[in-house]
Formats: sequence, C-alpha cells, structure tokens
Amino acid sequence: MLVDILRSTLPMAGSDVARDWDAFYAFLTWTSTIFFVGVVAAMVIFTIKYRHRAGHKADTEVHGNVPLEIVWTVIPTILVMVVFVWGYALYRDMVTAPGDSVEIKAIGKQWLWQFQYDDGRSYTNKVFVPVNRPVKFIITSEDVLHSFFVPNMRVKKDAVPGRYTTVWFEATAEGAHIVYCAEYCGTQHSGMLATVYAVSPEIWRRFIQGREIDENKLASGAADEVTMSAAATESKGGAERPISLIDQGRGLVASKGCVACHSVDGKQGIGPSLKGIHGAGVDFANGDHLEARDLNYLREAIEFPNARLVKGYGPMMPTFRGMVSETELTAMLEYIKSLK
Amino acid sequence: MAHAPAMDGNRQYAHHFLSADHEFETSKQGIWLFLLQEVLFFSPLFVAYYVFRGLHPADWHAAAQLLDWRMGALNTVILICSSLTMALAVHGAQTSNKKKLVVNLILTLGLACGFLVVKYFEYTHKFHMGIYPAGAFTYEGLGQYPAAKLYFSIYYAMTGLHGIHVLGGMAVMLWVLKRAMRGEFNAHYYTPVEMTGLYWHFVDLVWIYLFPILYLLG
Amino acid sequence: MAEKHGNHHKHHILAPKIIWTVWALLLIGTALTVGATHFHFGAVNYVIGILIATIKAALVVTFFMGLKYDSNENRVIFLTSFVFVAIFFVLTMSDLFFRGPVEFDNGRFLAAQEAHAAAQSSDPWISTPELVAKGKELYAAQCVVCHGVNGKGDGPAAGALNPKPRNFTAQAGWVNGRKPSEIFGSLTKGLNAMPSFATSPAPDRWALAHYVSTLGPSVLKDSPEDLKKVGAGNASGGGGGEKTLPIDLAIEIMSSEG
Amino acid sequence: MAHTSHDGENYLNHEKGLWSWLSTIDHKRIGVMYLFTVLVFFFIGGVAAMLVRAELFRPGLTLMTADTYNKMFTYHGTIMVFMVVIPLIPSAFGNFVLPMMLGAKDVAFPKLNLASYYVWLAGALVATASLVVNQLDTGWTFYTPYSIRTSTSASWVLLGAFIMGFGGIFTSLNFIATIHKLRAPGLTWGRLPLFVWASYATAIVQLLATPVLALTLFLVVLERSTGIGIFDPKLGGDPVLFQHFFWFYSHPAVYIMALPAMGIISEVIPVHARKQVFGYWAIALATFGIALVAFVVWGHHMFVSGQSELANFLFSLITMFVAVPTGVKVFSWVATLYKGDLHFRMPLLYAFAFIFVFTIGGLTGVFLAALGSNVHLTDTYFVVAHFHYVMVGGTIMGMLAGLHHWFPKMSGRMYSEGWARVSWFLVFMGFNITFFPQFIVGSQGMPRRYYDYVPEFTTLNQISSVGAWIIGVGFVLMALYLLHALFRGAKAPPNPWGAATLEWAQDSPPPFHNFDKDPVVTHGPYDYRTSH
Repeated sequence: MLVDILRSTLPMAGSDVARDWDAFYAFLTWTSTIFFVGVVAAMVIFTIKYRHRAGHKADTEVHGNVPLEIVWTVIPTILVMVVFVWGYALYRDMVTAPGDSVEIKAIGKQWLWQFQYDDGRSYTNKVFVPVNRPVKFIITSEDVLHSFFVPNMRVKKDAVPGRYTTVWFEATAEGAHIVYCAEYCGTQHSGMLATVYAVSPEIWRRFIQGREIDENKLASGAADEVTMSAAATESKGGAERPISLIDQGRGLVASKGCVACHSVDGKQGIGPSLKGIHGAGVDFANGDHLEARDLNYLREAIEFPNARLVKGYGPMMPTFRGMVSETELTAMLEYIKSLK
Repeated sequence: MAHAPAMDGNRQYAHHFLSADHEFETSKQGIWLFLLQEVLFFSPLFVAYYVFRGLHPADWHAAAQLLDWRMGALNTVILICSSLTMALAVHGAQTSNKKKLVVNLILTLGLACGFLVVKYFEYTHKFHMGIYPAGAFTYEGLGQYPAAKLYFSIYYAMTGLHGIHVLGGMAVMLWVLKRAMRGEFNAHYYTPVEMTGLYWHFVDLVWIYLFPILYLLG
Repeated sequence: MAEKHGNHHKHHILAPKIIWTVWALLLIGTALTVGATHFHFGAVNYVIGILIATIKAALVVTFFMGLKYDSNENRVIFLTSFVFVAIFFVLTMSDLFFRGPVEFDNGRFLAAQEAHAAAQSSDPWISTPELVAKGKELYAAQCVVCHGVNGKGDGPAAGALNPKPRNFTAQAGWVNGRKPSEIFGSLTKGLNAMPSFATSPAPDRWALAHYVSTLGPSVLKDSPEDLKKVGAGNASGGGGGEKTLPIDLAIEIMSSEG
Repeated sequence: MAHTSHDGENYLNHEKGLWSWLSTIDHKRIGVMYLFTVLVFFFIGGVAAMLVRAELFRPGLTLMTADTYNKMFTYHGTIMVFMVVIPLIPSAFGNFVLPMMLGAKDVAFPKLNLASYYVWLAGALVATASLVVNQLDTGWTFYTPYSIRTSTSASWVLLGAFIMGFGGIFTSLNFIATIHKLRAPGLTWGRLPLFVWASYATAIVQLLATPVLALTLFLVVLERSTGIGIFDPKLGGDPVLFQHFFWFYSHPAVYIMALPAMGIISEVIPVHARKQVFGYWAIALATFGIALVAFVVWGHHMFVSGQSELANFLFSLITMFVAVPTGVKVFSWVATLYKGDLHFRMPLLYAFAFIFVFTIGGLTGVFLAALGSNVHLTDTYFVVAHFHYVMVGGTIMGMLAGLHHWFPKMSGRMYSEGWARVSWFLVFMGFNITFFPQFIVGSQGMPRRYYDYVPEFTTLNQISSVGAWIIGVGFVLMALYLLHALFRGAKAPPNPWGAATLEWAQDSPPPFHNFDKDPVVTHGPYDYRTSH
C-alpha cells in the first residue's frame, strides 16, 4: 500500500530486485516523512504558541535536557543502522549475479552502447535479454567514463576505461527498458541511450538459434512475426555468420603471436601455457600469491606483463597496451578462459 | 596604514596583539598551521606512489634502478647540512649574534643552490635518456615495464614539487638575509628567522622520505 | 586572552651542542639507510628504510623544529596532519587493493546455443512443425527463384532451365521419389541443374525436405530402411555437428579485418 | 557593556576612496569586499542557472546546442561551488563578524587576510578568463579522463580553482590562529558564540582538505600539458583514483559550505527567540562530529564507480553517522523555540526556511548514503535536488539569515521588512517549486547533466523551470530593497535585535578599531537576562 502511493514517482519495476528496491525506498520515504512532519509540526506549534505578543516572555531558564538529548541521539542512530543493514542487504542482492546468468558484454563509447554476445553478434544501442533469467553485463569503455543505467531494473554501474565492471538483473516484465548513460561523457551525453528488450522464452530460444529479432514487432507478441527468418536476417545485412567470441579470440591469440611463447595445450613454453590459467591460483616471482586469476588479472598480464611476474619466468613479454582494442581483448580473454 | 605599531619595552608589535610574545606565539602557530596543510599538500603524491607501487611492483622496482642513489644521497647530505646551518642561524638570531646569523643564512642559501644544481644534473641526464613523464616518455630500455613511466611521472611530480618548495624557501631566505644584514633581528625580535627555519626544516623533512622511497626502496 | 601571556615569557633556545648532535645523527641515519639496502632482507628492507626515515624525521621535528619545547596546541596541530594523511591512505587503499575479481564466468550463451542446436538436430529426419517452419524460411531464401513461391516449379528463373524445375504440388514426375529422405538425398547430391546443397547443414536440408513434402498432394513418411539409405536414423546420423567455423577460416577473417 | 558615543566615525568612513578599500587590512572591509565579489559571481552563476532551466523547459533543442548547455551547467556548478558557496559565509561573514565576536581588534594575520582575498580573486579571474578563451564543459567535478581529453579550456579553470584554494587555506589558517590566540579576557570556550564554533570547525576542515584538491587539480593540469598519466587509463593510470582525490576534498567541502550556515542558524534563532540556545554543548560537539565524519565518507560519491565492495561497505556505514549529529542540531534548534518569545523578523524567517529545506536535504541524504537505494538514485536528478536542498537550502538560506541579521551592523541601515517578507516568500516557495520536482524526476530515472530528456519528464521539468524564475524574481527584489536600504534606509541602532554577542556591543557600523575599550566577557553568548 505504502509502496503503491509512491509508484507514480518511480519507473516501472521490471524485476524482483526492483520490487525489493521499491519497498526499501518506501520505507525510507515514509520514515523521512514522519521525521520531517514532526520537525515542521513542532516548529509550527512553537511558532504559534510562543510568538511575541504583549505580556509574553521567554523562559530563559530552559537551556537543555539531557535525557531528551540522549533520546534524540540514540533513536536516529538505531534507525540509520537499520537503514544501513537493509540497504546493504539489498545492495548485495543487486550486485551478486547468480551463477547461471546469461552474459553480455557492454562497451560504452562516445556516444553509444555496443553490446556483444558470446556468439559474436553485436548490436548498437539495443540488446535482447530473456525474461525470468538472470542477465549479467560485463561493462567497459573505449574512451571516457560512462555509466550503464537501467531505471526499470534499478541498476547502474560505471563503465571505466581499462577495466571491467559488472551489473546484473533478471527482468520479469517483457518489453523495452530504456538504458541511460548516467556519467557525464561530453556533448551527446544525454543522447547516449539504448534499449534493453526483454523477450519471451520462445523468442529468446529463437534468438539463441541465431535468428534476428525485429524489435519493432515485439509489441505484437507472436514469436513468428518477431523473429526474422534466416533469409530476412540475411537480407538485413546480417549475411555472414557471426564468429563466436571464443573463435575470434582463438584467431587473435594466433595472429598476435601469443602462441609463440604461450602454448594453448599446457606444454611448457617461454611463457606460461594459457591452458587452465583462468581461475587457477599462481605464485609470483616476488613471493606473492593469487588465489584465482580473474579477468582483470589476465587483462593486466596483457597490458602490464611484468606487473606481477609469474614465478619462474623472466620479464620478457612486451606490453600489448594500445595494440588490442577493447573488443579484441574481450574476445581473447573469452578464448583463454575457454582453455580448460 | 592607520595602525601604529604598539611597543612592548623596546619591542614593537601589531596593535591587535597584547604583547610581542603574544605576536610571536601567534605567528609561530600560523606557521605550524601552514605546515599542516603542506603535509596534506604532498599527501596525494604519496598515496599515488603507493597505489601504483602496489599495482605494479616489478615495474616500480625496475624503474627505480635507473635513479642514481649516489646523487640522492648527496642531496640528502646537502639538505641535512642546510638544516644544520639554518638551526645555527636561528641560534645566532636568538643570541643577537649578527655575524653568526648572516654567515649561516648565506651557507644555507649556498647549500640550497647546491641541492638544485645536483637536481638539475639529474633531470637533464634523465631527459637525455628520453625519460620524461609518462605522456612524453621515449626511453626504450624499459619496454617490458609499461608502468615504469608512471614511476617517473610521480618521481618528477614529487621532486618537482619539493624543488619548488626549495626555491620558495630560498626566496624567503634572501628577504630574511637582507633584513638580517640591516641588523633588524636580535634576541628580542627574530620571528621571521624562526619561521623561515621551521619552513626550511620541513622541506628537509619531506626529502628525508623522498630519498629512500624513490632512490633506495623502489 | 585565554592563555597567559607574560611579557617576559622565555623562548626556548636550542643549545648548539644539541644542534650538532642532531646533525651528526641525521648523517649517520642516512648512511645506515644507504647501507641497509645493500643487504637483501626482502620486505624487511622496506620496513627498515621507512623506520630510519621516520626516526630522522622525528629528530628534525623534535629538535630542529622545536616541537619538544613547543605548546601542546602546536603539537596537536602538526600531528593532526598525519592522522588525516593516514585516513586518506587507508580508505583509498580500501578501494584500490580490494577490487574483487571480475569474471566472464560462463560461455552459457554458447552452451545454450549448442544445446539447442543439438536438440534441434538430434532427429531432424522426423518432421516437426518447427522444422517445417524453418524449412519454409530456407525455401523462401534459397529455392523460390526456380521452384516458385508456391512450389509449382514456376519461379522467375524457371524459364531458362531445361529440364524445368520440379513442380512439388504434382504427384507425378519425381525423379528420386518424394519421401523426405529422398528429397534430402536430392538436395545432398544435386539433380540436373540443381547444385548439391551439401554445404548447408544437414538439419537445414532435412528441414527443407520436410517443408517441400508438405507442398505435395500428400505427406509421405520414411521407413527406417529409407532413412538408413541416407545414413540417418542412428545416433551418428547425418545431423548437426558442423556448426563452428574451421579455425583457419576464423583466423583468416580476423586478420583480414586488421 | 556600554556603547561609547562616537563622533560618527566608523570603519566605512574613516578613510575614503577606492584605494583605501583595495589596500585595507581591516577584517571588516575585507569581509565586505568578499561579500560584494561573491555576490557578483552569484549573479553570474545565477544567470547560468536560469539559462539551464530555460533550455530544460522543453525536451530537445530549444535555446542552445548541447555543447553550450554543457558549458552552462559547468559554469553554474563551478562558479557556485568555488566562487560562491565555499567563500560566502567563512570569508565574507566570517571575516566581518568573527574577530568582533571574539572581542579582537582584527584577525591574527591581517596582511595574510588581504592576500587571501587577492589570491582568491586572482584564481576566480583565471577561472572566469576561460569564458573568453574556449570555455569549459567538464562539469564542476572535472572527472578524468574526460577532463584530460576535452578540447575546451579545462586547464584555465583547474588552475583557477587551484589558486582559489590558497585563498581558502589562508583564511582558514587565519581563523584558527585568531580563535586560539585572540579571544577577549573572559571569553572561555564555553562562552564562544556557536557561529565561532562553526567557523572554527569549518576552518579546520578547509585547512586539511583544500591542499589535497589543489594538488589534485594541478595534477590534472599536468595530465593535460605533459601527460603525467596518473589518472589517464591510456597511460596506465586510474581514473577512479582521481575521484578519490577529488572527493577527499569535495566531500568535506560540503561541510565547508554547510557548517558555517548551521553556525548562523544557531546564532540567529536564540537572538530572535529571546532565549538561551537549547543544548549549547550538544550543538558545539555535533559541529565537530560532523567535521570529523566529513573526512571519512568521501567514497559514498563512488558507490557505482567501480570502487571495491569493501570500500562501499565502509563508506556507506560511516556515512550513516553523519545523520546523527545533523539530527541533533536540527532538534536543538527547534527545541530552542520552545518557550521562547519569537520575533518574526527576517533572520528568524530565513532560519525557519533553513530548517525546512535543510531537513529535507539531510533526510534525502540518507537515501543516497544507503547502498541499495544509492545505486538507482545516484547520478540522477535526485542527487541534483538533494545537494541543492543542502547547498542552496542550507548555505544560501543560512547566508540570507546572516545577511538580514548582520546587514544593520555592516551598513548601519535598516531594510524594509515588508518587501523583505515578499522576497522571502518568493525565494522560499520558488526554491521548493524548483527542486522538489527534481526528486521525483530523479527517482523516475532522469540522469543529471542531461541536455535532452524523454517526453515523460516534461511536466516536472517545466514546474522546476518556473520555480527557478520565481527564485530569480525573489533575488532581484532582494537586491532592490537592500540597495534602497543602503542609501535610504533608516539609521540602525547599535543592537536592533537585542543580541548578547560582542559584535553588537558597539555602534552600527562598528568603529574602525572594533572596540574603543578592550571588552571583557562576563556572560554566555545567549544570556539575555542581563541585556535588554
């Protein structure tokens, strides 16, 4: 009920987390309102009661009341702790993507969003996701800071050049959900919009098969009309079969000469083999230890090869900083990750 | 201006103070407050230094090898000696020993010049090698260590900022020296000498940290 | 004023002996710092270096700067700065050195796609409405030019061909027969002017076959023997499996793109 | 404390001519010069705000191009923050009032005080010089790497802000030394007016935080000129590190703005309620509590910036504690009204306005401090509304309370209460009409710094724009009646409000030397039993 009154001040709640968010927001709003009304009411009552008039004098003896002061210190302290705990619990839900999430890469550029699927298909300013399945975005930027903001899902994360950040949601409502860039990025900042199309499982299944979705027909609902035929896909210019990210990465790892030093099958080479390194622990030359090599580590290893040198290897790898684009890097890492 | 200085015995002080001592204590606190903000002023560079050192330890280590610790050590000795002469100058003023004050001020200035000369040779040597801040870095010997350029960025920023402080200190010392030669300072009034001293020791203090972290422990 | 300001307040004068002693200690400290780095104690080196520097700094502050003899107020002021620098350090590092791992933690999209393809192609020789629908799309893209929109063999290109393309709606005239397996065979091997479609994935060919057979007067069914003839019907049948691009082709495409 | 009679000589007329102002080391004149200059910049920043609101009246391109719009909000932010709200209360009112409240003849270092004005002015001029060079479009936060890449003249503004920082450092250094060393006999810590406590805490914050910003901005200048690389991901730097450096200053800066305003409110309410302030020590300690916590919460500006989860946890947790001392202050002010004798004069009306808007600003701050709610609300108009409720609602309302409180003291004239009430009504209503809709449009998802918006947001934006113009009218009216008062106003008595602090214990305007006889303090700052 209390949440419903606030509905009009919020965008549609497109996920369960968004609903939880709305409940928290309602709690904050109503608690604040109580406080605010209390303060203003006291002010108004005192204003009327103690206004200056003939014969009225101030009681100059009142200058404090320790029990009262303790009460109005302790109660807010307890309340903000409740707010913190609730807010933090909600936040954990908002940032912890379930293990079975569909993964999509989002790259911000002045001034557009590019979305990549693992099979190599990529879209500008639109992205298709299934409803009722968690979707995780891995975000980065080609130039300056951007921020990936989907109000209907109540999620937001900055796109930071040179790094990966993540955001996830599980859409429960089909349809179009607007994406804003929420970090100022220059001239067309306010024009850097994209759309998340949350589609039915049926359409998603077809999408996975490689068929294109005509987002203009999404409203009509029928899967047959929405997903284009392979022929129509072809005629729309999607002719060449996209190469999956792993395969793109395999090509890049070969063409950039990585394989000269790094085997992909576990054989010892000049450098560590790429096989199985992702997720595995490693000892460094300086004695440090890393529990599991994650993407940001692998990225660092490509861009700053000797920042953390693996034990037993010399500092001889040149940097590939600036020689691979974000898109290429994503593909290479995807491939390395696949070498189990 | 309209404020006539007040007199306290034979010492003069500004009208809004109670006494010359009151003025002295207040001025000294002013300098301490100034030094407090100086510490904070240098702090971002130290934070940046440790951030990137933590992120790229190997690059940091490799880059630090290019600095000549002997030059750094020489400058450390120079600055410590200048702190000594500065302390002696203050002592000269406190004991109304004009000659001791003037000679030691000149020595301090000379040592400060020496410091800058050493720094000049270090910088030009690096420039010849193509070691500039990251954006203009052309040195090729550290190809495997891309973050080494950041080391030199921070090196230039830290030593450059410190160098500006040395220059500023020298300017103030020249002014104090001029007044000292006119005989304006004695056991009753030496506030500017003491304040300059505090500042100069602080400049030394910063270098005491810069030397090991840049030259020795990279 | 709150503090006492006697007119004869004594300023502290640092004795020259202390000045010289501190100077000597500072020089010794410098020598120690340099010396210590020539021994390799690992991480301890760092601690030693910073420790000596701090002792030197403390000497400067205590004696040269006279904080030992100064007011508590000034002591608090100067030491406050280090408290705030420490806050600055610790909280900044709580971000920089504690950024959790970021993972591409699955190729689930591809896995789902492969699983789907596998499901699709497991028995492509058995007609399903989906296969027919897929066949319809493929037909519209690849066959209408000759066989015509309605499958009557009257496509725009039909006139130039001899023999004429098959009319799928007619009962008669089928060279290889009109069971799906037989149509699949024709597609795979080619027939007269029609080239082989063997480069299309087998499920696509099956889908086309199923669709084409719906165009005729009646839909025929394959017997197991019929399927055996075209190598289908077993687990290792003619379905699926050729979905990913050959590696060398991928490399070729990537390098041509720069 | 008796008022000594004068032969009409005061700080305004004891010396005449422009040069006597430009070369003055009198804290009162320096305060007036700050006030005048700040108001000029307030006007420029206000015009930029009006243009921003005019462009946002409708979606799409209406008045100006996206680039022009980006420059407009950048100048609005930069001018209002660095040239108005930060120096406004400490440098203008603080300079004028603080030494007199302490019973001192001047600040500890009068020449440094004048230097601080010129340094700040020089910085402000360098920054505004960018207007004629190539303008600036980074937003007042100068986030890297955009501020490194932009082709606009960011270096000028960065350098200007760097220089202005030293003005603030000098002033705060001066205040701390003055409060420590120049209190009149009998003016114990427990008898300090709360405005002094607030100025003291502010000065400490400013002295500790400003140097970090100064150096950080200088590093960005170096990024642009030599590519120092620390904040530039292309060279291996970390753009988020810049945010840490920037907010290490800029979060405490919020309290550099808010604390002195709170000090004015603590000053104004007892005077016009004719009553001892409720919980003197609670307010004084809360002031220091806020100042201290201010330093350890900066990361709450960065919850979605890619900051570590650990840092998010710590910063959110600590931020919650800002609410407690802030609440204590608000409750204490309201409780001061209890059993008072309320004179509804302008300062008290502005204090009411302050409590009203600042409470909203503070409460919505909790929304942003909690991690979960922050994710959706940050970087939207909700934040814009929140910080305007704090900075404008807080600082500007507090400043206006102070301006109307001390105007008779500064100018020796009384202003028209009637017109002042009309203006108060316009500013107060206009403010809420402007910024309250922004909370809603923000929670609906409209990001900040947007030149264009989706049509659903039109109505709320239009209400907001109309409100902005109402505020504008209110301020124009205020300028008119204050100017009128300056030249035609009735002569002000020495102590028109019956206040008990020392600045009122002398003529209006005060004499050049502040006190003809060194004052001795024998009672608390809000003890109205002995006076009037």
